[in-house]
Amino acid sequence: MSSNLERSASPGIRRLTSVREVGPLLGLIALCALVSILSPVFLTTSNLMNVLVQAAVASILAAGVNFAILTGGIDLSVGSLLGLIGVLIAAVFKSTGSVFLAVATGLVLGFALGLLNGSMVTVGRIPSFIATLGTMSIARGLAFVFTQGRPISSFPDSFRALGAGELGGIPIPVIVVLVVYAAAHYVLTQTPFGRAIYAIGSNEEAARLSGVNVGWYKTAAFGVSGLLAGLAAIMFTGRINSAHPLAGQGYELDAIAAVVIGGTSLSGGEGRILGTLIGALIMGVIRNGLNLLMVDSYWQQVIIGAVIVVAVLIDRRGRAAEGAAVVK
Amino acid sequence: MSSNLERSASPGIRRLTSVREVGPLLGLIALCALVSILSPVFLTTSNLMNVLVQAAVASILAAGVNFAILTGGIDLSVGSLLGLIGVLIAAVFKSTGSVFLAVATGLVLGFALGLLNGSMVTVGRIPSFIATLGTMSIARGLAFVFTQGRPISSFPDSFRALGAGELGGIPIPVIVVLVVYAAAHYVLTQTPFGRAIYAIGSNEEAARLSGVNVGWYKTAAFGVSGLLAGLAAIMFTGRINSAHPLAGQGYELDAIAAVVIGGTSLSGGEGRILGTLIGALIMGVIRNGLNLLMVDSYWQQVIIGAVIVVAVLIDRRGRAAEGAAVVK
Amino acid sequence: TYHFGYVVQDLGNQFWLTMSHGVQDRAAELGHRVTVLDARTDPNRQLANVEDLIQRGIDALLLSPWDAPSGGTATEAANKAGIPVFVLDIGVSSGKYETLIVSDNYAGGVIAAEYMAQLLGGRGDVAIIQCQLGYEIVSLREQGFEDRATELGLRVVAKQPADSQRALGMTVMQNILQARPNLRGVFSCNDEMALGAIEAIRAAGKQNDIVVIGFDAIPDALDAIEDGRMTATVAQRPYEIGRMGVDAAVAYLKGEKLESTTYIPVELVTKENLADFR
Amino acid sequence: MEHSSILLEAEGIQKRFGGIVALDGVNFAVRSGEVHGLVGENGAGKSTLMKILSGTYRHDEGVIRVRGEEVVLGTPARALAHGIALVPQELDLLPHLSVMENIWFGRYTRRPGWRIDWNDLRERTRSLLSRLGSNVSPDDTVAALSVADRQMVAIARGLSHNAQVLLLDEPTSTLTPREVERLIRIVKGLKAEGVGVVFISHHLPEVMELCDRITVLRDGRYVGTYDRAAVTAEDVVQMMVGDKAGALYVKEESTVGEPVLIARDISSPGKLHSISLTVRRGEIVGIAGLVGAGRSELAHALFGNLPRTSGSISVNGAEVRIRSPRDAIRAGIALLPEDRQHQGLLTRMTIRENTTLAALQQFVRRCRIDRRKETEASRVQIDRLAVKATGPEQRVRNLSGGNQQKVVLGKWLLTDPVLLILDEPTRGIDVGAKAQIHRLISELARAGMGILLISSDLPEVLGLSDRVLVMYRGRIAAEFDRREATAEKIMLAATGGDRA
Ligand SMILES: Nc1ncnc2c1ncn2[C@@H]1O[C@H](COP(=O)(O)OP(=O)(O)OP(=O)(O)O)[C@@H](O)[C@H]1O
Ligand SMILES: Nc1ncnc2c1ncn2[C@@H]1O[C@H](COP(=O)(O)OP(=O)(O)OP(=O)(O)O)[C@@H](O)[C@H]1O
Ligand SMILES: [Mg+2]
Ligand SMILES: [Mg+2]
Repeated sequence: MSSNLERSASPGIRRLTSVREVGPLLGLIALCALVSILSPVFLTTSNLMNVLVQAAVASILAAGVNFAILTGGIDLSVGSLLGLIGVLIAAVFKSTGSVFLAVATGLVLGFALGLLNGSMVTVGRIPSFIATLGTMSIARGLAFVFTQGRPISSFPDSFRALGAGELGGIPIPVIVVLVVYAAAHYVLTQTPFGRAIYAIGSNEEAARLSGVNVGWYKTAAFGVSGLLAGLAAIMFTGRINSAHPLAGQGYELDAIAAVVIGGTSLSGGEGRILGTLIGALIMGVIRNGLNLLMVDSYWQQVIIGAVIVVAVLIDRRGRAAEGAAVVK
Repeated sequence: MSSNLERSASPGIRRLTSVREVGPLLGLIALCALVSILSPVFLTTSNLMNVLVQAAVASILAAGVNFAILTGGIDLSVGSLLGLIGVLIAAVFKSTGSVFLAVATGLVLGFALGLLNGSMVTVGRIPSFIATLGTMSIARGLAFVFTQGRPISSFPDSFRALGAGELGGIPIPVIVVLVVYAAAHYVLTQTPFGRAIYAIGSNEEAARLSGVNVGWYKTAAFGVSGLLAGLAAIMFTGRINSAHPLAGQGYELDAIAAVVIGGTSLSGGEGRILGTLIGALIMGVIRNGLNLLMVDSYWQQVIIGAVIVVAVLIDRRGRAAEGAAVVK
Repeated sequence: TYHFGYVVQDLGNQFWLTMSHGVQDRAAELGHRVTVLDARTDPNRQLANVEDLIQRGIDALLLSPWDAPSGGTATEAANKAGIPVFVLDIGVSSGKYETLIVSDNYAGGVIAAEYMAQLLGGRGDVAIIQCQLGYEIVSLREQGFEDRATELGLRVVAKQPADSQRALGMTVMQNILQARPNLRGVFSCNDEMALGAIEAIRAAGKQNDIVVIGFDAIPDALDAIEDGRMTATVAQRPYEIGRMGVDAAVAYLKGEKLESTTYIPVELVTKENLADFR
Repeated sequence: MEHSSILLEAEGIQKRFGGIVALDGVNFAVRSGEVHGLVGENGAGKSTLMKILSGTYRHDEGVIRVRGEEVVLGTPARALAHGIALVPQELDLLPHLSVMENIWFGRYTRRPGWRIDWNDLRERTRSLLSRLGSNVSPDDTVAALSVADRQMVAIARGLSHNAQVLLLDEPTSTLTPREVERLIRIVKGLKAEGVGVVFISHHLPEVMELCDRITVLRDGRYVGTYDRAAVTAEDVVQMMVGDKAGALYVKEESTVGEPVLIARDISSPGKLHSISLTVRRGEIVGIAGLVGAGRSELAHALFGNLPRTSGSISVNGAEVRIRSPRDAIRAGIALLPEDRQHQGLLTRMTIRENTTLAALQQFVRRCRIDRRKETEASRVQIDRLAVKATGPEQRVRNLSGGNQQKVVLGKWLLTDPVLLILDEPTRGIDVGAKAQIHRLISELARAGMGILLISSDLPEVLGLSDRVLVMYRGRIAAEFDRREATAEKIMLAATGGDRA
């Protein structure tokens, strides 16, 4: 039986059922069960939609960061990019009144800044941790310089659609998340670009020697991270109805936590994008649940930290049990 | 000639002059020259002491983080540990009035929390990025829970000595930094513990198979990081004369930047502690210089981000030119 | 002409930004120089900024401290260098300063509670959205509100912090709404969080059922009051405080005597008196 | 010979690494339809030449011609475009990716929408692997394969390019005789198709059997190229080592004493089944077997690096609890692992730091490492093992493969173990050095050390061992005394043939 299955499906699809994804998924389900027992409100449709919308921006950022992490890098700049791009598209919209132009600016700018991160890593040979740490500081500073610290606010619904709109009763941010994840899954499992990303994370030198343009693909992976930060900025600004230079502060750590909780290895080459979505939802459900349970915000911080650690602990344990190999 | 030299000088001393350390050192000198041309105030003794004292807390944190990074890990928790330990020692002092007890608590607690980080990494097999990210959130939350958000303030000079005292005209924080770096240099270059740290960072599996007690030493490296965070908390609280649960927020990133600017590889096994000190001083001089030059705060952030990137860029370039590995 | 240094706790915050504009504008009007340095919510950087300004050489230090104790340490550093200190808001708990200029925050909470009780007819469930915990000054607002609201018969059923941020204000509000469907009013300790909260309330379709009162009277909040999304806010006068700081410093340097503390009254901003605050 | 049959030609190649001259004026040519042997001592420059010809490295001087046209290779992609493919010595696979992706990486069959056609890849991989006689599945993850299987994947990848020139850098060093035979058959097939194959091996009989011409390098210099028929193995060795003595080592008898190791009933689920063995003082016990028979697992189980479900281990007559390599080292056991890159070397550190790591306590006085003593000790090992290096402070990543192996061996000799387990000790070691190491092993035994020698090199096992154990599927299938052991008997037991 298994052999037949193997033959027909692509490796990406077949591996959907591996521990790597089931672990976080079980974790998410257990968490939801726990919260819904403690608070009957949790399982209402309106609250579940709430959770999804609340987690949308973080999910989009995490999807992008996952690309960078899969290549063996890291992207600390996405939160700041969100802040910078947010104020820039707000300004573009305020001065042109064109939603299209604002959205296009956000995406193009995000992609370009991501490529800049990537080039620092590939051309400049700067470790991505440092390159994106630098960008994090620079982008945040520029957002302040540009706005002189003042938020840009009040937009029409057309501009806010991606962050606050609905389509047939379903919040648009939720739809955006689904589309982005489906696309990312396709790219990562089915296309040469995706496979190159895994290969680079797995053994960069070997990938280079196979004739693959490592610099190009790696730069592009950071580009994707920036692009999705741009998308997140559009959604964030729409949702909050205001662009503040401080927007997105600290979001990079949430995104990275979601990626790792979702089973992606920080050393690259291993992990699946759907795990990342689950990781982002786990973070979202915890925050929502703690709020519903009226947990003191100080304790919330303690609990969230503990959950991050425990989630990864359980995942790593499960995986160690799956494929123990001493003699490599 | 070179052969004679090689034979006579100890490798530790000989390598002091390698590019790895000279690169950052030249950077620091160039930076100082630049700032002193732009602002005559810079080179006054009182201002230089200023810089050293201002950079003291970050230097101490960086020294600890360097231990964690050399093993191939990372420690994101030091800023939060500083915050938590700061309020705890303040409380201990307020309730006992004993400086000794407060200082001892800070050091012991820091060491213990560091060991906890280390155990999560070694026993729990959690990537250090995530383990310490969790601790970062937990420690910050606990600091708030403990104080209910209120700072603990006003201490006598005896308690403040490590952060604000003087000894024969020299600020005690500066003396503490020198002592800590001398000790760290000795430990890393002359003792089995130091050797084990480099070996683990270089190839953990090979080190384990050579009988190195990897779990123990790696845990201990995080212990050192925590211990120095405890020391930094004592200095910070003394300097500010107040312990606030938010103290030290974001300092982990400054510390990591200092370590990397100082030439330590984020993948572990390579780097020298004196480089870290230089890295911390570079960060301190930039901040001081920008203030003296009255650069707008927003632009300061932009410039600091750029300097981090450029410093590492130059260092990596220099090293690529040095090393025979032209090929890669 | 004088050279002033102004060390401010956080220019990422509208309130402090406005205050720094007051400082800069007034100094420019009078022909003095001023260097503004942002402590970015870090007391260590606040102290370093003060130290660097002392090195640079200034005639007077204007300080909006991060909190009172760390402000005290910074003040002491200036004292040691013989530089006079003028504290704008927050206050300092040690060291010698020439004058303190501060808003009456507790009174702000009280007038917000009174207005809400009036609108709700003296009963109903209300919630408080707190700023980042740990700032004593803003907790006075919350105390003033809670004390007075309870006296007047309102029930405070939820108190949650949203770290002074708009995005978190929205999330926190969503969750409070889930847990407390009968909520009638919200007092938010700053306008940013209040603006987040009204987005959540609108999304839940309850914009006509819930009274929202913020604090600070930032431009966005005034817009929201104008188009009816928000009920009221409490106006401080950061710009005035900034200007008065410069005036006080100049007066001191010219040898005049100063009051040790000046309380700047706060006012309730509603749709009726909105125009006065533009 | 007509000129047109020369596929690839290199002339006057020079390559420096910092101060080290790795290649100095080397000439080399590969003809269509030939197998060209490349031999030389460790560090002679063979791998460096291959890396230059495959575009991995850039040379400093000299010209490269493909079919008479001067070319600049520069990158592996460009070399492949010229029809040159390399199977490198240090395998560089993508551990987290599947076997088929490793083989076809970057050359996927596409379907509409930039999609990769997995079924096509799987089929092509299957046929390629079956040609090599490998039973690895296309969907297996490379990280889970044994070293030998990984070598097979690398060879398959080399073949997949359908290159006109195939460079094989020590392809057989990790293979067992049976797989070597199959590889040789394939190489002969390629040759018949007109492919030019370069074959590097330290195993001279292979080279003599397979190659049409042989090029010898010595210390980075070109010695000469010879027709197979014109030279004997002895000539080749002579040219490789120059005026140094190059005689093959013949084992001397040693007196066997008390048991140093008694292992009883060692089991590890799915890997080892109730294995018992004894090694005596002064005795060399060889372990033969096919790839995957579990020899490395046995070594790791004895060394405390593989969890056991049962069994006891006694060292020098006293039962010891061994649950980690540390325990094993303390009990006097040393293990030279088979995978030096991942399990042996601290690549970023110096020879000194590598050699003293396992015996560091010897150099510690009052919590401080005595560096002078360390330098002395590592210099002794460098001399004893004839490591080609600038000195104890050279970083091991800059050593040639064979010299790296010697550094790892030196590390274990410094611990002065009572039982030395050697897992493929001479893999990648040149003939001269091999004889030296064989002599060393024999001397160690005579000095009273017990030695467990795992090797896929049958002559090595036969030549050195006092006793030979043969493993088959995690069990000891047969045991032969030195006098009764023959290659045929061992192969029969190793393939399970004696059970049929
Ligand atoms: N990246 C490098 N940096 C510095 N020196 C190097 C590097 N690669 C190889 N060398 C040196 O070049 C010389 C030739 O090495 P090479 O690997 O080509 O030898 P080899 O003939 O393949 O040896 P072996 O049989 O041991 O594999 C050696 O002295 C080695 O130390
Ligand atoms: N890291 C690993 N993960 C999973 N299985 C492995 C791993 N390493 C080896 N194996 C499997 O374990 C079995 C034993 O392999 P091993 O290489 O240890 O055999 P061996 O007899 O030592 O052969 P060799 O001569 O290659 O050392 C094989 O079936 C192999 O595929
Ligand atoms: Mg070689
Ligand atoms: Mg093996």
